[in-house]
Amino acid sequence: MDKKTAVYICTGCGIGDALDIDPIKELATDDLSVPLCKDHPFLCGEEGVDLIKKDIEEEGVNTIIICGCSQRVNYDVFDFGPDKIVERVNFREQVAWSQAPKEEDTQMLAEDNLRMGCSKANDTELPEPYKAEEEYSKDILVVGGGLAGMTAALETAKAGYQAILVEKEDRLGGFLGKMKQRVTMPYKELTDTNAEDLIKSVTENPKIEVHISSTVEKIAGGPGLFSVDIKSNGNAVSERVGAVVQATGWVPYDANKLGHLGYGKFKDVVTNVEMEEMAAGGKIARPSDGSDVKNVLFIQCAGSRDPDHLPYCSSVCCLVSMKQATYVKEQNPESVNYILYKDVRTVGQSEDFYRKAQNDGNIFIRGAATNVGEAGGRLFVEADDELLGEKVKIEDLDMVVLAVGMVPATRPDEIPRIQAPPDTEGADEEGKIEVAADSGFFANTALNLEYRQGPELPTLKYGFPDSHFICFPYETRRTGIYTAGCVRRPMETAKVIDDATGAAMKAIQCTEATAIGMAVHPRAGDLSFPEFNMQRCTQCKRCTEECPFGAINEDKDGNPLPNPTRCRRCGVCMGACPERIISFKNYSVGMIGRMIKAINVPEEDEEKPRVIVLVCENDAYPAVDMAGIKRLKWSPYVRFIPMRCLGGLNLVWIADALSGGIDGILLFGCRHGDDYQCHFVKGSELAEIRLSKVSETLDRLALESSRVQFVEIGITDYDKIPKIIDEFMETIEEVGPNPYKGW
Amino acid sequence: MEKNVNYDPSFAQEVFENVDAGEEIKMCMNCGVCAGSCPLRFNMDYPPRQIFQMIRLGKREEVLNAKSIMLCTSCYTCKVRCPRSIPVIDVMHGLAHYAIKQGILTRRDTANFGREFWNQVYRLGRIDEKDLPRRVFFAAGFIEGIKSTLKYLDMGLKLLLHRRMKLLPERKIKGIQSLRKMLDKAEKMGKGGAAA
Amino acid sequence: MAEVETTNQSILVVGGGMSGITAALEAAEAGHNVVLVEKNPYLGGRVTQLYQYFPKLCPPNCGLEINFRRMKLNPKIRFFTMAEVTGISGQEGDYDVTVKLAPRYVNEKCTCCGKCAEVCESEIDNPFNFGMDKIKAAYLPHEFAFPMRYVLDPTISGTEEGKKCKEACEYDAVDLEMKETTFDLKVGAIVWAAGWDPYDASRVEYYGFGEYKNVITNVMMERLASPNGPTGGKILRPSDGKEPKNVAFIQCAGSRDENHLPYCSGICCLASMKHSTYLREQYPDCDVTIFFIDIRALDRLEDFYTKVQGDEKLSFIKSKIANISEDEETGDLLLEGENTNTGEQIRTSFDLVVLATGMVPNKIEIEPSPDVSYDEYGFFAYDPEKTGIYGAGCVRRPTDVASCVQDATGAALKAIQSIARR
Amino acid sequence: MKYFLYWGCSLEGTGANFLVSLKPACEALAMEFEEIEDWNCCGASVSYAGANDLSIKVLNARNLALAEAKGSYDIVAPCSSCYIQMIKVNHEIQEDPELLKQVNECLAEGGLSYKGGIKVRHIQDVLYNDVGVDKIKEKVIKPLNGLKVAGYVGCQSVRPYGEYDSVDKPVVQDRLLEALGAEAVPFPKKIRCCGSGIFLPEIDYCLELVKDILEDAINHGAELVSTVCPMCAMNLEMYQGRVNEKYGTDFDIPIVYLTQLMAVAFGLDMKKDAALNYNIIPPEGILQAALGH
Repeated sequence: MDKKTAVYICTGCGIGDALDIDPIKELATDDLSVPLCKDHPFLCGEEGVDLIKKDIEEEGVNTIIICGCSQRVNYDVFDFGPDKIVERVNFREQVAWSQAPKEEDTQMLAEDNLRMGCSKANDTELPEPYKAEEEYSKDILVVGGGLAGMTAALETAKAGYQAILVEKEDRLGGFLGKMKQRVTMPYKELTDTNAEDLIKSVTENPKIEVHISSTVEKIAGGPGLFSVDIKSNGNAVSERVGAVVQATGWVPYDANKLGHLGYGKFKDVVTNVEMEEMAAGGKIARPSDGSDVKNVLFIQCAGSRDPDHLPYCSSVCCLVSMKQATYVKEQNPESVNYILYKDVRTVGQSEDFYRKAQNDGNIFIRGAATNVGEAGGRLFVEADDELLGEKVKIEDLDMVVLAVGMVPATRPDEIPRIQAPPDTEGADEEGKIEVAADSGFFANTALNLEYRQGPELPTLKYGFPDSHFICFPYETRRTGIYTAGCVRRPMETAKVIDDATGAAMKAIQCTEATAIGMAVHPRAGDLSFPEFNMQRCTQCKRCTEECPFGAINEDKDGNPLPNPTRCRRCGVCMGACPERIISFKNYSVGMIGRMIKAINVPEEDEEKPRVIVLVCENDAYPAVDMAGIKRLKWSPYVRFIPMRCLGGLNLVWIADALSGGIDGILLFGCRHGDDYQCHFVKGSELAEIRLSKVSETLDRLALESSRVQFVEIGITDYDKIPKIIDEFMETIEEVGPNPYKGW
Repeated sequence: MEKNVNYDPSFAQEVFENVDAGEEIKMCMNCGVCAGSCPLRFNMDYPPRQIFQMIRLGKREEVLNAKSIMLCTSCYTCKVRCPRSIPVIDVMHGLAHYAIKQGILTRRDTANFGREFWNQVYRLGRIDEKDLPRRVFFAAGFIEGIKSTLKYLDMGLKLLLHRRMKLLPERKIKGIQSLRKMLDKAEKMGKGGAAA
Repeated sequence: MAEVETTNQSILVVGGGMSGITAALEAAEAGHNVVLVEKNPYLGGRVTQLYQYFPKLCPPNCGLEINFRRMKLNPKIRFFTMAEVTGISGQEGDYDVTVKLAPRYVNEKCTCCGKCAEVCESEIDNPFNFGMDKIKAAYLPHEFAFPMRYVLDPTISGTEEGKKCKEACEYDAVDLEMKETTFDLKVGAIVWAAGWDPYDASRVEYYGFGEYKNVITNVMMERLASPNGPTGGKILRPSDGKEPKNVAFIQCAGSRDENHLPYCSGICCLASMKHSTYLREQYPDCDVTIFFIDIRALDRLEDFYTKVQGDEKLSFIKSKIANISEDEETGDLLLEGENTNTGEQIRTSFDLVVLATGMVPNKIEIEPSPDVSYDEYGFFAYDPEKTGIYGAGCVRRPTDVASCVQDATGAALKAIQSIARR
Repeated sequence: MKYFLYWGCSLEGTGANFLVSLKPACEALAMEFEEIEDWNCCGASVSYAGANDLSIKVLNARNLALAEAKGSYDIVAPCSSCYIQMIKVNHEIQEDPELLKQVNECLAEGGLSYKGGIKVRHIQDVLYNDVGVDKIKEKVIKPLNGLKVAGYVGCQSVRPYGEYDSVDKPVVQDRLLEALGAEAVPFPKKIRCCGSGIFLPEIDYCLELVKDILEDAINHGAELVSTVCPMCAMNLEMYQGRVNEKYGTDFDIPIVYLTQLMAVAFGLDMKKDAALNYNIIPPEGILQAALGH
């Protein structure tokens, strides 16, 4: 587009008091050759906005640079339509509110901010949404036909969308179908599972296509464009879907590993799953001889909350044992049930069912089983009774039920090993290495994604392919694929239903956004996407390896094959690329590089160091804003450059900045590690990894490594910002000015 | 090695069937607020919730011989605070009654006092405050009775002087005969009546 | 301000906390028109008052910020703050809703420059900090407030003070003539995400909340630990501003209690563990004791429990504390109860006591009430027969933020289905 | 305002000053009482040791039945032990039809029956809620002039249902004391049990309770302790000597009934109406000083 640029300087909110506006205007019109530059005391007011609108109409202005408040505010006021480029230059929070007024350094800071803004506006193009050649599908594939899967399919259909449900067994239902009864809202009595009704409503729904005895052989493509191969009893079908819900459920923890609790040794020691199946089958009887059951002991947390088995809590087992104790009582009112527990975990309204179980006369013993044995054909259990401080023995037991936990269906029995590239550290004789849980090669087969980064969803600790986000629980690391139900965390049936409904919502939403070229979370609505200048590609594979979402495939020669609908628009690929061939219309290596170069670097003898801070715009940038709002003060020598994600950091900027005389570089990114907060999962971690490789550059330039530092900043760390900056400035002062100034 | 204590549900069943409010203990979740609320908690051998747990375990002798079940001052704090609405006080009273019925006199004075108290109610329909302590003191034997009487003589005299002790002879209520019939019936119908 | 056009294809979301924001965004990002109504002057609800989330110990504002950005970018959402729904009539696919807007006395011209607060001398109890400090009667609710706009407290609207604020504003943003207004909406479905209130701790009288200064609640603890809280993020005793050295947490303070809230609020165990990390980070010598009935750290949150158990200055004692009394001179608190693991009686002094109080759901308090089912505790009950109005988040069950988001996402789909059915 | 009055056994003996003062003080407030004819003991204290629960319920049900047969007035029970016994039985009967049936089966042996239609009230309840603080203030002609009184509520008078006052932090007695012109001193042990019914057999344990209560009241500035329960009055007053012996303390603080203070403040006769001469630790001096004589 032919740009007609105008700069508008707001002098309100103390900006006019802090800065000399005329020199800035001169800078814009003379040095930066912006044809139009105006100031206004209250730009976000009606009159100010009208001034801009008038210029748009009368002068044909289409690129608007606003020097004033942060881009985080007045976003709606300064929205002039999708065909206008608006660039916000921060004169308020980061200048007028955090710097001494009318000082030369403050003035220089504002001028640099304007220079960067103009440079950026100059490089910005209006993004055009990605439009695939094929037709987008809004159908939803649901993998797994248990309660979660059936619910997801049904809720999808109820919203008017088409669902395809794939179940590997020969009937729908999953564990729900194997249950006798459920314990659910309002947790007063047991309720029927209604599994048959649910199965019927799923199979009879015209908007749901059910494939039983089927597996997903292949999923290729991306959101809106997934092509799915389903194998059913030897037949293959291909479907086109827009998004995927994985609801492959769970398996019980392997009780064979619980020999110390008598499993495998005594026939009458069973798991809660076996107990449920027995109950659903009609009668609970002693497996050893089929005789009637009177006394039953339930061992809670059998293998759960145990570092040697499942360290986590499966959250449903307390209720399940109480439910099964109810079955036993119903079958024989004279029976006595013992429940040996660590903590009774009946959260929310389900506490009512705990009360019911107590009222029914079940005996709860807080403590751990120390021995399970047999005497005279009946079982006994010895335990430490914590509440009596005694060792107790419960005899004459007909059955012992082990309340085993849930293992996500994704979790492999053994950590898979794959062929590593030659000379990989830690590889075995065959050249194989263990796969990390967050790799796409870790999880058990369910989706068979044709993705360069592996066929399955990356998982977290314990093999759950869950999100690590509290605020965004459905996000997996594969765009358009959402998990639901117990595969992502252990949950009771009531929650499974809610969870599956939510996952269906996300899947539907993904198809809708994709169809109009918009990104999904976390840059929902973003129309830009990365474009690859393939002529200069060196097949280094960094982009295909580093994309946190596995968006980029590879051809056999190692050329990247981008899938724009899988892209979350973080720019990690852009940062990874040593050849700088990946660019967005409004975000590129060149753009940021030129912004850095736009900064005016004073001569060494002026003793005015220059430091750039590359700031993650999700958390760190708002924190800097907050520091300004709090009127905290910091050095006037720093220049902030917001980034979509620090994972977009390209080392060329560091090299260019330092060789251009910039004295130091700070990176403000999110916390990474186990409790990472990066919205793009790996971004800030990648930035730090890349930074570790910068020493080469620094060595080449004979510069001190302390000139470049990475700092983790949370959004509420605003009070720490002045100190971080001050300390860095001290470091810079210690190492002295960059010798490359003026080159 | 420490010996295991065997769970025996029969005592719990005995309590449910024979002790007033006995079944209420099923709801206990061992929070301990009852003991923490009790004015005489430092004098108990077992906190109430532990008594309940011992009932579940089947420790019949320990429970019925526990001092705790005889120490209730009837302040109701445990009852008003119990998160499971267990009338702890009623259970303790029920256990005390049941234990005494079984001939267990862990707190002899209290047992005597209770028995004499009730005897007087049954006899007169009311309590005669001057007569009751005398009967209680002497229930422990003649010498003990004299000693106790002397110990409290000063207080008795003071009360007398301040017109707070009536010297009139015992007086039955008019409907004493019918009251006794009612109580006889209640004794038969109610729980906790079964003697050993 | 209230010129908002909606149709029976629109969705109304009531409550601008995490659940409401989520429901609104998820529906809007799938292409539906949404109106969001919030009674506070800012969005974000109770989450804005938290210092950190468990188990990641990350700042809630991080998630809010991104949600607000989603909202800023999405023209399909209209939101109103200081707004309450006062009437709902009609049925699924065709609701008439009345919304009441309370006067903010500050209009959209506000640039957040803060001049009004500078000249304002009156102070009010800071509602954001549960009254633990004062703020000017012309105030920004908190730094991250969205929308970022000041509020004038009604107590000064008709006073000289109010006039002073008006005169100080260079942008004509103070409007003392603002009145309460109402407007009507037509919507096809409603998501009720009005959240919860903390159970009134003073009702558990034997803990002396409200009487003993150093007995605080878990929600107050969040404010004390927050950098934008009344103490600038330093956890100090309310009675004398001293650093606490020995802190007790009382779990189930009014929860799992038939005299108060018979249900378990599900989050309080983890919240107290989280609070202990706040304390232990600030005060390496501080002792912390958590008194509990059962520790309820579901699913992978168990890891957090395991992690905090590694702190030797933190102890867990299974006991429901039965009584608190105050040493009137020192402000220290004597806790009494039974350690149910040992049978021993507890009589221990602490210098700060935190009551882990539970959640009370905010039902639809509108006359005549629309046809909605509740359970006996006032939570929305699932009733497949009653469609059109859906609960989301803590109005359905007491739960943590992640589950609220999960639930609200589902509620958004339910609302979309209501519209799709028409 | 007419009520059935059920004063119980103690008020005829050790608690006589309660009953003597109650009648004139309440009559001054236009309250009218009718004795439940031929009432019987409520079965408080340790009667549970001698009788099962149903027997004690029947005992109370008889009184309720006698009252019900005579009219529909509320029963006022000034003695806290009588009150709690009666209100508890009444509640349980009303909530549990099966229990009502059982109780009636027993009552029938003596030709009585109870429908469950009577309300049981504490004297503090009717004074506070039916008469009201304002009306009491009107009647005060000799205000207690800031006399520091520890309103010892004891435990049973507000329990177990907390019908008219908090079970943990009660205020009604304090408000009534204030209406009389006294200053109600706050003291945390105001609802701590004094040992009540098992005082005599467990005197070693219970003396400590008395000591703690008195100490707390005095430490908070009390010159006088008021109560509404004959057990409390008896235990706190009569055993001060024993406490002093055991703990080396020197307690000598008068324990008076709320109704005695009412009679004084209403300007009634100190002896005949307020029954101050019944008190073993004489309160007259302190009261005279407060009244300014």
